Amino acid sequence: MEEKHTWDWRTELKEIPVSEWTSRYNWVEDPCMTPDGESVAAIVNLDEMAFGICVNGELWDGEHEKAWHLVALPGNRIAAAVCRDEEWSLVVDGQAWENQFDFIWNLSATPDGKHISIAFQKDMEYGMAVDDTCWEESFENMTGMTLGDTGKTAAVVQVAPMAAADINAFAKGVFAVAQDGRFGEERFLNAWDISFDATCDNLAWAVRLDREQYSVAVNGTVWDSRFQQVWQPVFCGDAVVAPVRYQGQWRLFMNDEPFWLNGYANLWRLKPSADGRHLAAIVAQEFGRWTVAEDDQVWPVTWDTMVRDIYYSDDKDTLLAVFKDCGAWGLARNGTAWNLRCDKIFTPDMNRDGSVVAVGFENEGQFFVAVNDQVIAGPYEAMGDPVVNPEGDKVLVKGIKNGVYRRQVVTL
Amino acid sequence: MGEIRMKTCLTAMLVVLAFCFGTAGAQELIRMDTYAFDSTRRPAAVFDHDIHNEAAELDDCAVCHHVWENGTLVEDESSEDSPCSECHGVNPTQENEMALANAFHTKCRSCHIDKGAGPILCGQCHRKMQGGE
Amino acid sequence: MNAFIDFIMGPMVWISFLIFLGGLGYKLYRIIHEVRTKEGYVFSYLTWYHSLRSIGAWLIPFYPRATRQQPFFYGASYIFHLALFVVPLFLSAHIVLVEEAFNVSWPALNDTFADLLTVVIIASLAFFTGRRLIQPEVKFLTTAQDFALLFIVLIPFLTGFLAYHQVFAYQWMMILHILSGEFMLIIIPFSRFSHMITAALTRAYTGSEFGNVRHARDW
Amino acid sequence: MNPTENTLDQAVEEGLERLTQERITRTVNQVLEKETGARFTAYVETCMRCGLCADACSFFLSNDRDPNRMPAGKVKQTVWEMLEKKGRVSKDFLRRAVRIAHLECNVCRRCSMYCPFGIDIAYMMLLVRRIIHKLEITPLYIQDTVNSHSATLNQMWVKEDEWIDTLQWQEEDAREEFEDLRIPLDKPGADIMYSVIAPEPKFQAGLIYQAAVIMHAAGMNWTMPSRPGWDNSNMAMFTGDNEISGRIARAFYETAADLNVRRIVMGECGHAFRSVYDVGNRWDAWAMPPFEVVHALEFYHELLTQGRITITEKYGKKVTLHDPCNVSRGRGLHDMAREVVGMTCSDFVEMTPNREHNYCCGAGGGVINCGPPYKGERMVNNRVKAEQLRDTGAQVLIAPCHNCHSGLEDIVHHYELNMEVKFLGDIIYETMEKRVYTPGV
Repeated sequence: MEEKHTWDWRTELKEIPVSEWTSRYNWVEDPCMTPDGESVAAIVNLDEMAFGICVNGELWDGEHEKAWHLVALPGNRIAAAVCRDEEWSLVVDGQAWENQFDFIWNLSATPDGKHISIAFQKDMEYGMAVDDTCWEESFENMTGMTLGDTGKTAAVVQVAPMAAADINAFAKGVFAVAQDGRFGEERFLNAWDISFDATCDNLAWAVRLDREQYSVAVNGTVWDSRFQQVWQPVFCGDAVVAPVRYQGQWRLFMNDEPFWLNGYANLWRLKPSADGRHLAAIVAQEFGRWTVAEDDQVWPVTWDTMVRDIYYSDDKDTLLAVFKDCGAWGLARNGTAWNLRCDKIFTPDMNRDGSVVAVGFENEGQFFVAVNDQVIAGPYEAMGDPVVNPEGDKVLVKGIKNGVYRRQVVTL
Repeated sequence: MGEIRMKTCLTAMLVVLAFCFGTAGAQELIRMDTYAFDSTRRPAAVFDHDIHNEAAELDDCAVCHHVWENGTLVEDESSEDSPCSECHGVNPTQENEMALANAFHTKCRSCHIDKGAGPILCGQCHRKMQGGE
Repeated sequence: MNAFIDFIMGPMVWISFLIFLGGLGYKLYRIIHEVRTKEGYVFSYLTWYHSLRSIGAWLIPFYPRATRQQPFFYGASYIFHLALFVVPLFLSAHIVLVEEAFNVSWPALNDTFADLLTVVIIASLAFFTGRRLIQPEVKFLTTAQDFALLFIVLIPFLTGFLAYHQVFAYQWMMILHILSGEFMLIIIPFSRFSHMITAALTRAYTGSEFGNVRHARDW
Repeated sequence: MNPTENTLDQAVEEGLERLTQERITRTVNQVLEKETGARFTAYVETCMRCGLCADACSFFLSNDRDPNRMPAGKVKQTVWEMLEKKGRVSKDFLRRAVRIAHLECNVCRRCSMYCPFGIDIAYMMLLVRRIIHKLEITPLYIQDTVNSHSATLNQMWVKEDEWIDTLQWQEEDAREEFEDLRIPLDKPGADIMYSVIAPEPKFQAGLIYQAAVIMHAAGMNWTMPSRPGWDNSNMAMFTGDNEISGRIARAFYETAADLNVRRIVMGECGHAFRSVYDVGNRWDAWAMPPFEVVHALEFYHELLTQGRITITEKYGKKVTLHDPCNVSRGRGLHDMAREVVGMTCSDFVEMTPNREHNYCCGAGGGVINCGPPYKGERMVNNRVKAEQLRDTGAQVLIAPCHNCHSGLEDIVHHYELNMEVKFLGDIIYETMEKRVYTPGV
């Protein structure tokens, strides 16, 4: 996120009182904070069937019969789904889209925050809309909505009619993958887990061809190999890699050929490094023992519960894993676990080389921030994810303490 | 199909059972003296000293009535004038681990096995019927 | 004849025990090995505590509810299985043979009591056979193999009983007794008699799944 | 096409017609040889054909002790014969196998407690279902639910907007009782993710309403997911579609992980509990669920004992309690269930047998999900359950499980038992004090 440079890293503390909102409104819903910490927002109830969106104590224009899905987006914009006269629309920074729908959900934004997409239902037909532009065609049903980094969209759509409990129609394949609302000839029994490449020119997804055979489709062309099961394929440079269950084990295939040599009890959530040269995945080497594999090399530690997600630093030197062991969450960096154990752990952030890692966590209902395994802030009643500045010498902490929202820049 | 197999099985069982039925001979029997035992589990072994030795062509008393000293068999000495129980206790002792019953069993059976003649099954000596206690 | 009898009472006993123990040992090894390679998850749930808890519960007569619903069968079954081990192991005639061979011995059962237990075994076998012939749900499952298994157990005990009482052709009865006993030992690892070890394994796994995972009792 | 004694539904019959002997043999052998191991061999080789499992089975007991319907008898008619014939079984054999494995076994595992060796017969019936799945002869209605799972991750083709809309509608209705009541959607870092099965939004949205009222009154920090993964049911595990079953479980737990909750509370459903607690997770190599999964009745117990919910006046009608297999034998919650009933009802009568020894409702294990064509035979197969219910003389039958509920409703009507079937949540909702819990008050 290049725009971090432009944020205010000088002011040590900014405070916005939030508990007083509760005296102004009937009730205040869960607060959300923008990445740069400059805004804190909540859906508030004004009256019976009258909701507003309150940002930094100010109400956006307009009352809504319903409001939900309040999200702070990359690029520090705030959006919410709102409804008036049974018509739904999206408001972004107080500005409503022109399009109106019977329902909207699945709000997502590109990592640079420039594009926003939603799934919509209008007259019982389904489609996606990006930046207030709707797909031209809409469908009987739609799942697996995906937004690519450059603002292209794709989803699994139902393209043939199917009566209730019509298993014959289903068996023939009624699903296709639509990109920006357009779909090809291919029909699948099932299609899942769409991935775009970085430029959004190519698309890969997992398919089921019949009861037993799974494979990977790239731009609609199915690999020749057949598998017992497939998890989400991803682009790694120009190649498509996919975790597949093959001869009773999970293996990694690249471009229809075996790639990693090891077989695993499970293998999922592939993460290519930014330069596409390295590939990491969450793996279980044996049943019930979880760890991380990077280029088929397994970390020397295992955990009994799960690994939730893994993160590469921008320069790919650092690989983080959020894991759960013996019922408690923790964070590991390059195969070594922090001492921190907590009830909940949020999304970590790090500087370019990953030498400084900050993460928010919760213990017994109170929120804290830890940097490199040291607690630097807390307790808070509510918290947003901390952000490390590009230089790695400051951490932005966003939390609510004693009813006051505090945006704090902590110098390390 | 299963039924045919079942029938074969049942027939086999009957044949085996029929085979077990035989007749036993009847004769006056002379038995070993068991006074050294407080109680006996089985009928005393059938043993007629003279007939046995004649049949087995046994002239040397020491073959059975041996003498052991300090763990070695003493050659050319015999013990026919003392009872077996003098050395072999009913239960094994420190001086002599070979208990009385075991001594009889070992002595008789191993010889019968070696020579390939004479009874070696329990009931062939400890016969129940005719002249038993 | 003595050489033959000596063979079946000597080397053949060794061979039988070797096959019996070796066979069961191999079977156990094969099962554990196969579970390890193919069904590793089993070990994730197996615990000694829950395994022994379940096996223990099922060893206590009439403790599991199901056993109380079938008192006659389980009564016969408990005594039968107990006698099946106790009679051969603690029979004076067998101990005498061991003593003769190795000069080691252990207390023996009273012969009359052992005799009585043998009758119980034979009666239980008759009862089991009867169930197989008469009770519909058992009859439905029964094949010739099941009768064969009963017969294989019956013969050593029946011949032993007859030999002890020295009725009918004693020597042949004994030969049959020895051979059938050895046959039973030999066939254990290769037949469903191997439930003498596999039942502990299946019970242990079910006991562990019930106790360790599902927090429930399996009796 | 309506099923008769000799034919099953359209999906099974058409599927059978498509099959070749070669495919049958290959599939049977593939499953029995490649997908099983020593565990299966031990079960087959250890069974002494003693017939003691018979008394465990409500199908056997309900059909005048018909040996065809005893647990080992079902194994004999399916697995043993498949093994004996090395997979060369006929279509008629398979038709019978479908009936046995899908309609005459609730995979309730009661027989494991009657087998002296603890042989898991349900496991073998599920193997048969796996073969049936691979041969594409799974009964129609349950296959449709699996299709729905595969496409939408929920059991009833509930569309993504319908789900959210239903929650919002229930939230709105519940504000009649508590004006600031919320069903918080996608609240990251909430303590509890509340999850339900698809029939709730589809047919019984009132149950979500009740749950919201209970959560709100108890002052819980909770959330419900707006994205697929909200449905904790899993019909695929009952048809042997283990791949889809694993996919469902993964989506469920990753939803909880994304929401970063501490634990998952679920509605009163037994099979869903089994799927997330005991089955689906295993296919994903999670030995145990990665999140604590709390069944509703355990949750009610917690709320009542901690005083977060108070009962104004105990429920007065004579009640009895049905122990659902998947939370009694499947999780040992039967004593807790009695305590909850004790805290909320004044007149309770036990049915026998009970606790781990309960008879299945006859609907579970995917049996009721094979659909209306088989309701008639299901009623016949449920006779022993009906008799057990009748003997209690209760007016109200509490069943903390969806499957049980539907099955028991059918039994009550068919056998004219004149009972009301209720969830524990219904009783709590009816008897609780409608005020928000504040600590220390």
